[in-house]
Amino acid sequence: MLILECPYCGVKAEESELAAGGEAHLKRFGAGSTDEDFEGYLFARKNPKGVHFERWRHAYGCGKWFLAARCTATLEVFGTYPAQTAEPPADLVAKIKQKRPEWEGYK
Amino acid sequence: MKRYSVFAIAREAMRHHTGWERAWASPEPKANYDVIIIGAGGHGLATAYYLGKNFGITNVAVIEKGWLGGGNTGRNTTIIRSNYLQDPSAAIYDKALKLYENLSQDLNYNVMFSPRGLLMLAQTHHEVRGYLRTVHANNLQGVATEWIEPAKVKEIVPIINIDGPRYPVLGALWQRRGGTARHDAVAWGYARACSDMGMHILQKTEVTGVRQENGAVTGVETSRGFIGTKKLGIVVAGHSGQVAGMAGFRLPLEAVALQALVSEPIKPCMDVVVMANTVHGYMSQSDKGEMVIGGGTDSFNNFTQRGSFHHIEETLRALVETFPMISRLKMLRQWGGIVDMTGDRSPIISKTPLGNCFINCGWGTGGFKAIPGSGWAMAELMARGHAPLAAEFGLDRFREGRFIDESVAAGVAH
Amino acid sequence: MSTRLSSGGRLIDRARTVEYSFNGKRLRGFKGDTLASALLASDQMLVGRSFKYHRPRGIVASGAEEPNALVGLGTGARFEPNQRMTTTELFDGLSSASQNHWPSLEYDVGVLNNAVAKFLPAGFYYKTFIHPRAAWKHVFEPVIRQSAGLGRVPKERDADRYEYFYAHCDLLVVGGGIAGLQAALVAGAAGARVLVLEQTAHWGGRAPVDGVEIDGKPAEAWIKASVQALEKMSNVMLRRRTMASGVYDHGYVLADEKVADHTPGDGRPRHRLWRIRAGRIVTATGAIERPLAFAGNDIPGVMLASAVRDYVVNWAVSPGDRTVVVTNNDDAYRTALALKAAGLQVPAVVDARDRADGALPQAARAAGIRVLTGSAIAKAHGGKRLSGVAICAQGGEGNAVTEEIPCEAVAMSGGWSPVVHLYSHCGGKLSWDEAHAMFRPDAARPPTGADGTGFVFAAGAANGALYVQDVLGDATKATIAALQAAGVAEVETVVPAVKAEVEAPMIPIWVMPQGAGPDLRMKMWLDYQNDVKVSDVQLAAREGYESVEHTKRYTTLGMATDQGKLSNINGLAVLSNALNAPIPEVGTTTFRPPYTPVTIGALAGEARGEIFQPLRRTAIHDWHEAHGVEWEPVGHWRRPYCYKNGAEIASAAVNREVLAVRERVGLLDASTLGKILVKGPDAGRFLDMLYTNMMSNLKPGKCRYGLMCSENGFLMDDGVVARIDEETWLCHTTSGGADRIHGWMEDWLQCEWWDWKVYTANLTEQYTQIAVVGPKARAVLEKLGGIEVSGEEFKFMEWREGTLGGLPARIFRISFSGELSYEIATPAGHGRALWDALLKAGEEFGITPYGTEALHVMRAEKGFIMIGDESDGTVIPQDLNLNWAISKKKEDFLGKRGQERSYLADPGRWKLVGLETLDGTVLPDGAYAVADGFNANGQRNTQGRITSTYWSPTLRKGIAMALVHRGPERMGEVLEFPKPDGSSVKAKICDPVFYDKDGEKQNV
Amino acid sequence: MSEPVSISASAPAAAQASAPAPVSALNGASFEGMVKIREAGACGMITLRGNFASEAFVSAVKSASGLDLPGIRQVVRADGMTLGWMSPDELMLMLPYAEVPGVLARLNAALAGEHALAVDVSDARAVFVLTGTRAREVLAKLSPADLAPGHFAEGELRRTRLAQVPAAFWMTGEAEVTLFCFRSVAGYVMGLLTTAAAPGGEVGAW
Repeated sequence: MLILECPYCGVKAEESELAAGGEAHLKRFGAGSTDEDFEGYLFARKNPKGVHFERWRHAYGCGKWFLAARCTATLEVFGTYPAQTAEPPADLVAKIKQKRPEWEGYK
Repeated sequence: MKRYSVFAIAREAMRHHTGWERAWASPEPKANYDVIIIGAGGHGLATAYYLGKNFGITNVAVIEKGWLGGGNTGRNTTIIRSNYLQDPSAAIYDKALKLYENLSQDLNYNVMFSPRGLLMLAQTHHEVRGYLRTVHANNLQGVATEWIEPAKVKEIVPIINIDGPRYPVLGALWQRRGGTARHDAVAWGYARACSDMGMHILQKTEVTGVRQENGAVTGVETSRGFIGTKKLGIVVAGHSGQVAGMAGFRLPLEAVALQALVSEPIKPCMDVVVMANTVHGYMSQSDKGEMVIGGGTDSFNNFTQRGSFHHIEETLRALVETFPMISRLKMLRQWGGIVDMTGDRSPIISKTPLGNCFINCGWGTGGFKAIPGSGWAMAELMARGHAPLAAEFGLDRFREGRFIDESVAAGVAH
Repeated sequence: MSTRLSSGGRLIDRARTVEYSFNGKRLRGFKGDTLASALLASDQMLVGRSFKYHRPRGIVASGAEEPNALVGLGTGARFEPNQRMTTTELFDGLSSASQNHWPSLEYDVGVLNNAVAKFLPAGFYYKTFIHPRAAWKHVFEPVIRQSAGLGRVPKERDADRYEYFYAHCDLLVVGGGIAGLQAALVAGAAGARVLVLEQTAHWGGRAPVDGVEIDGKPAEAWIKASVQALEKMSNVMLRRRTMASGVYDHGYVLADEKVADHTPGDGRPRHRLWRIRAGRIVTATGAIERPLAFAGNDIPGVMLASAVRDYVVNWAVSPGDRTVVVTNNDDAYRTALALKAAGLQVPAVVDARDRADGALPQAARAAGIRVLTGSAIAKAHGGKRLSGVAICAQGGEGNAVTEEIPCEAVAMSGGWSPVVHLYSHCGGKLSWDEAHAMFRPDAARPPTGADGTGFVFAAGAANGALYVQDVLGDATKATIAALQAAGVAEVETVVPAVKAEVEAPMIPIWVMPQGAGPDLRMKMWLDYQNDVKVSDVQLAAREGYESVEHTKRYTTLGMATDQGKLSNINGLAVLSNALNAPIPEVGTTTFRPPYTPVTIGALAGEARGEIFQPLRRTAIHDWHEAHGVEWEPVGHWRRPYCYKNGAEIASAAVNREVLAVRERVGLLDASTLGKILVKGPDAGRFLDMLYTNMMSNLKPGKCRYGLMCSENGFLMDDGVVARIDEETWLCHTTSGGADRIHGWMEDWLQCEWWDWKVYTANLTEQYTQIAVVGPKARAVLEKLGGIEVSGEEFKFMEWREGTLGGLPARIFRISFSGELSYEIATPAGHGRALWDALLKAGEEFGITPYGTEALHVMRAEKGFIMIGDESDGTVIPQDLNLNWAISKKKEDFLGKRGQERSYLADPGRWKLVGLETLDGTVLPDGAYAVADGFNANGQRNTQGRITSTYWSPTLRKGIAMALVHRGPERMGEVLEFPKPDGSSVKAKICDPVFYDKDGEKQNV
Repeated sequence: MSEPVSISASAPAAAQASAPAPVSALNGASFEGMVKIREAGACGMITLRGNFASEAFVSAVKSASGLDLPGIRQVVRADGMTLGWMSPDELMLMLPYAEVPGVLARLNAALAGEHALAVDVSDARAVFVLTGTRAREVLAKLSPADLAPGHFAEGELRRTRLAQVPAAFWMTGEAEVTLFCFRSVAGYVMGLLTTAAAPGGEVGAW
């Protein structure tokens, strides 16, 4: 039962109060995009065994979507942050790097 | 290979069972093979087996990071059925079912295939219509299924509550040929047969890299050194993304945990497999007497193989509503399996960007029932470059939007 | 025979007799007894039968590790199979029955399996029953299934209730023995929020039985004082009868509190499942004694040494007049001394070690007990109860019996295994401790939580501190570490001194005697319940099932209801010997929750009957219920499918309802439709992205039908959008789609277009919405009055608001039936009043409430699509000839790119048409139209399928909609639809609009 | 713009003042067990969405309700008005049912030109009041929130899960909790609460 802190309302919510939303920071490709870009947007997933950035909604709470950096192998949560960003905050990336020197980094 | 039979048992009984041979050998790797399969789960072993049996290709190694059959093959709820809606799915799952029907004899290993019948309950009008559609589709696919009325459901499953106040049973999709098999035995039986053909099953051997030249694989780096191969098959379920990453391509896959549990054993009370999709649960009774219960998948990426409680709770309350007698049984054990889900929840049996590298993955929650058919198709694809059973399951379908979507009938779980 | 001693028994109250029954026999015990202690006191040595060979089984243990003593407990709606006697508190009226035998416990036909045991080694079924093929299904499997299973099947619906309790704490202490109490004292004093769980009804664990002194007083006194001190701390909560069953990710723990197992029917919830979020966890779960593997070690009367001690000290029960103790360690001598102290005979202590001269063996000798060192039990004698043991040298093969000792009981001890289950559930690793021959938690590799650090700390015997002198110090250390990890830095501790005899080292003994041959090994039980013997594990190893998981699965070792609490380590050691590999290299199987089995009812919690799932009710729900409704579940809503007049069948009701609407006027509760308000300067732009058609140019006061697609291009929802004002739109969704579509909107607004100025509000439940439909609809509304509804003033696809019959109302003139139709929204608090008012006003016009099926029939007559029928997640609007609702002007909308992909843009897709049978009958639901030939996999080719099919009472014939390959180009063609029964139906392709093609009726 | 229409984002509420009394989801049903449970009847509720950093928004809320914006997860009360923090851009204003049209009109007037949303949701919710010292215990059987004394106190509004549905609650006294959920599941929530509060279910946790 995962526990994630909602960055908006500060509730340390358990999984049952949340809804998972898949990989974060996907760039949308709409009309006019190439086949490759569109396929990548809809289907290609990093699915890492390790550090992962993902979407969660505080569904039974404030209703807001937020993003989390989490290890899919140990379930360690490095941090959560608001969804209104195209990439993870630099300080969070730095924190993860420090904890997981072998991590290849975001991208 | 010494054949298994009741006579062999009797003979061995007289000498304290000291004469039994190893079921499979534990050889040192060769420098080169014609084919390497990564992954000694059911699908990988079945692929190797049919490469040998159907195409005479026996210079094969099956490489396994842990112990054979130790992934989802040994963690699933052992349901076998082929009542799928879409033609490509029905074709491969029914091929698998037909192979299961003779698998014990084929492998000379009793996999305890038990065609006890499988019911999928319809508990909403929408489900009724979805299953009626499936019955019609199955009829044209050569898959015998029937629609049965609630009274018949009750007759087949006396412990069911068909008049639940919330979701009365409105009927069911009934596949008499569906059932279960002993999951471990499927892996062990294939392994023994592969080993008997001279194939190498290399357990506790981890692939750490895929070596390639000019767009083709030349071999794999492993914890036991480099091993060369002419063709490579990747059959590693939840870890497909990692191995594909070594080979330099990406897959439309996500790994999530599927929850399952068993109860303590009780005397026989349910002779069929029952799936109730509206309330998200399915249940059968093992030959030992345990109620084997499958639940939902967690909705986030997870590689831990641990059980969680969130979905177990949902599954159990639904099953208590459907089978009130289980309320006073006890959960004995719960666990999670890592399942690889594709964008349309149907599998991938496909060529890859590397000419001599093939992949079989994405079985999601439905892999066990497909093992023989999947191995059959994958072997043909690897041997011939084309397999009718695999034709629709290519990686290219995502780009084209050509989904094989099984959820359309009635939100059917695999 | 086993009997009750005349004095002693620290847990029983001899003044309070308890009556109970076993296999129909009425028996008496004392308050404080377990079912096991009471039965032993009544000389019930034989309590069950094993799984495979149906061998006689007696009580082996005294706690949760018991593999044999299982009963069916209770009767009727309170019957539960497989209850462990050793953890069942005795209560008045308890009714129990042994399991897995026929016709009786004493005479069991199944024991025939035992006679042919040598033909049934591990895995025999994989090697047999292969031929003939049909025999497995029809003969072998049914026979195996009938003989399988343990307990009887509960027949009735559970009479009890269950509940959850969500608890939060800084530190969870699991185990109420002295280690757990010390942990709680330390953490409580440090101010942490502490929850302490003890699975039994008693605090203190084993210490009082072992005669330990703490802080200069008997353990019992220290325990009592500690519990009192803890009860006074407001930051500490203590719960007995609460078993921590599993440790899950991020410090989540489930614990099963047996609230009323010992007081059934008293109105309390039977179990309470604690769902605990613990900052850190201290597992003070103790250790479990291991059996010794000697021939005949499964005969009733052979028990764990610690259990024998428990029965004597706690319950004053003698397992027999003469008990032989067999051991590889000093602790078992405590049992010999306890027996002696109780006035019972100990003919010998058989010690496998060459020397036994520690304090405890010396005390035993001093008490007059014979100690046989370097010795082993060659064989235990007996059938349904033990009659004696043959002694031999541990070093030999067991053929040279030195002595036969008659006895009624054997107290065996093969050393102790820390209870590491909870430490391991969530990934904590173990290390092999050579000195004690045990796996213990590896503090360097704990399970890690959300912050990446360890969150479980093992304490006391659970951490491998097997000598009681070390327990409190170890528990203190673990607690300090846990508190520091939780951020509590300041911890003051006092570690009371513990006094007990010093123990000499044990030596590992996995097979007794060491060189036992095959005949003896076939009689050495590892797993008592599943009948796995030393020879089975050795066979598995020989056949290549070398991984410990393979061996477990091949032999079923450790897979019984005790999950190998007694057998796992012994089996592992035998395997490691067979493979000639060190134990740590062979490794353990995975520990999975629950620690002991948990009642499924408790896991399901309160959710049963009426509160099994939320039932969503509209404001008119009760009226429907009172008027012959047949419900249709739509999500958690119930919608009226139809209303039956008296004995009317559903199809007749539907036909009546359709005709009433077509001819007069009908009334539909449409409240479940989603209603989402979208407001802001960018709302129009936003809706243009969401819908396939334009919404930004809709004029205030007007309505427009819109489609929404997923990014894959597939149709996902539809509904009417009303523009409220310059910045505000009200979007109607399908009933099932309301929450999903609102979530979808918020997703895009929060995660993709967060700089767009748009707010949404889901108003679905704010309004009751009632459709008044039919030629007389206007007359009904006019009768209520308040809003001008004439055709000139209030046109099709417009909306108005005001009051209707004195009730606030917003009226949408939209139609899903092709009739003159008004959908009226009023705040839900007035919903029922509006419904009643409409019924009354419509009375003179023959107003008829109708349900969803009539709605579906009428929309099909008009050729309107239904989400979920014509669409199924793979259908795009173009397939449904809805191109008119797909904007060509917009640069982009959700789904546009997806629809451009080759497979979706293919002109050969199946498209929507109408179908009518040649004879007017109704086409079968879900049928496929066949095409010539078969595909590469031998499946019949198809060219279309029916998406909706109904009897049209209006047209008096069957009508259907279908998706057909190039359908619209093939009007008039006849298709064939095979049925599963082998027959087939023919139908002609036609226009899907069957009724009032020009829309004259809805536009009046 | 083709024709004049009556325009308000506030639903048909304008006409409400003259309408007959509304019927709440459970029409004031009550239960007495470990605690007393009462459905509170029709209560006024306005959902307010806007930019909390905007002075215009804050002052509009203040002028219409007399209340300052509550802090994160807080609830403030005065003069029959209760204002709760629902999310970073959403508030719930609770007030007597009959006052909704007037307050909504004032709000909309004050918010003219501001990007904000104020809408009547009174009929979309059901409100319950739990009274008794075991009110925390009853809720703790249904909600994963930490409800221990010292961890949940007056002044905090918790939105969470109540068994299988969303709900929000806050303490309105040492032994009183006010809770709201969606109207359609009021019967379910009443069933949950009465089951959890049934005699014999005392936990004795706090």
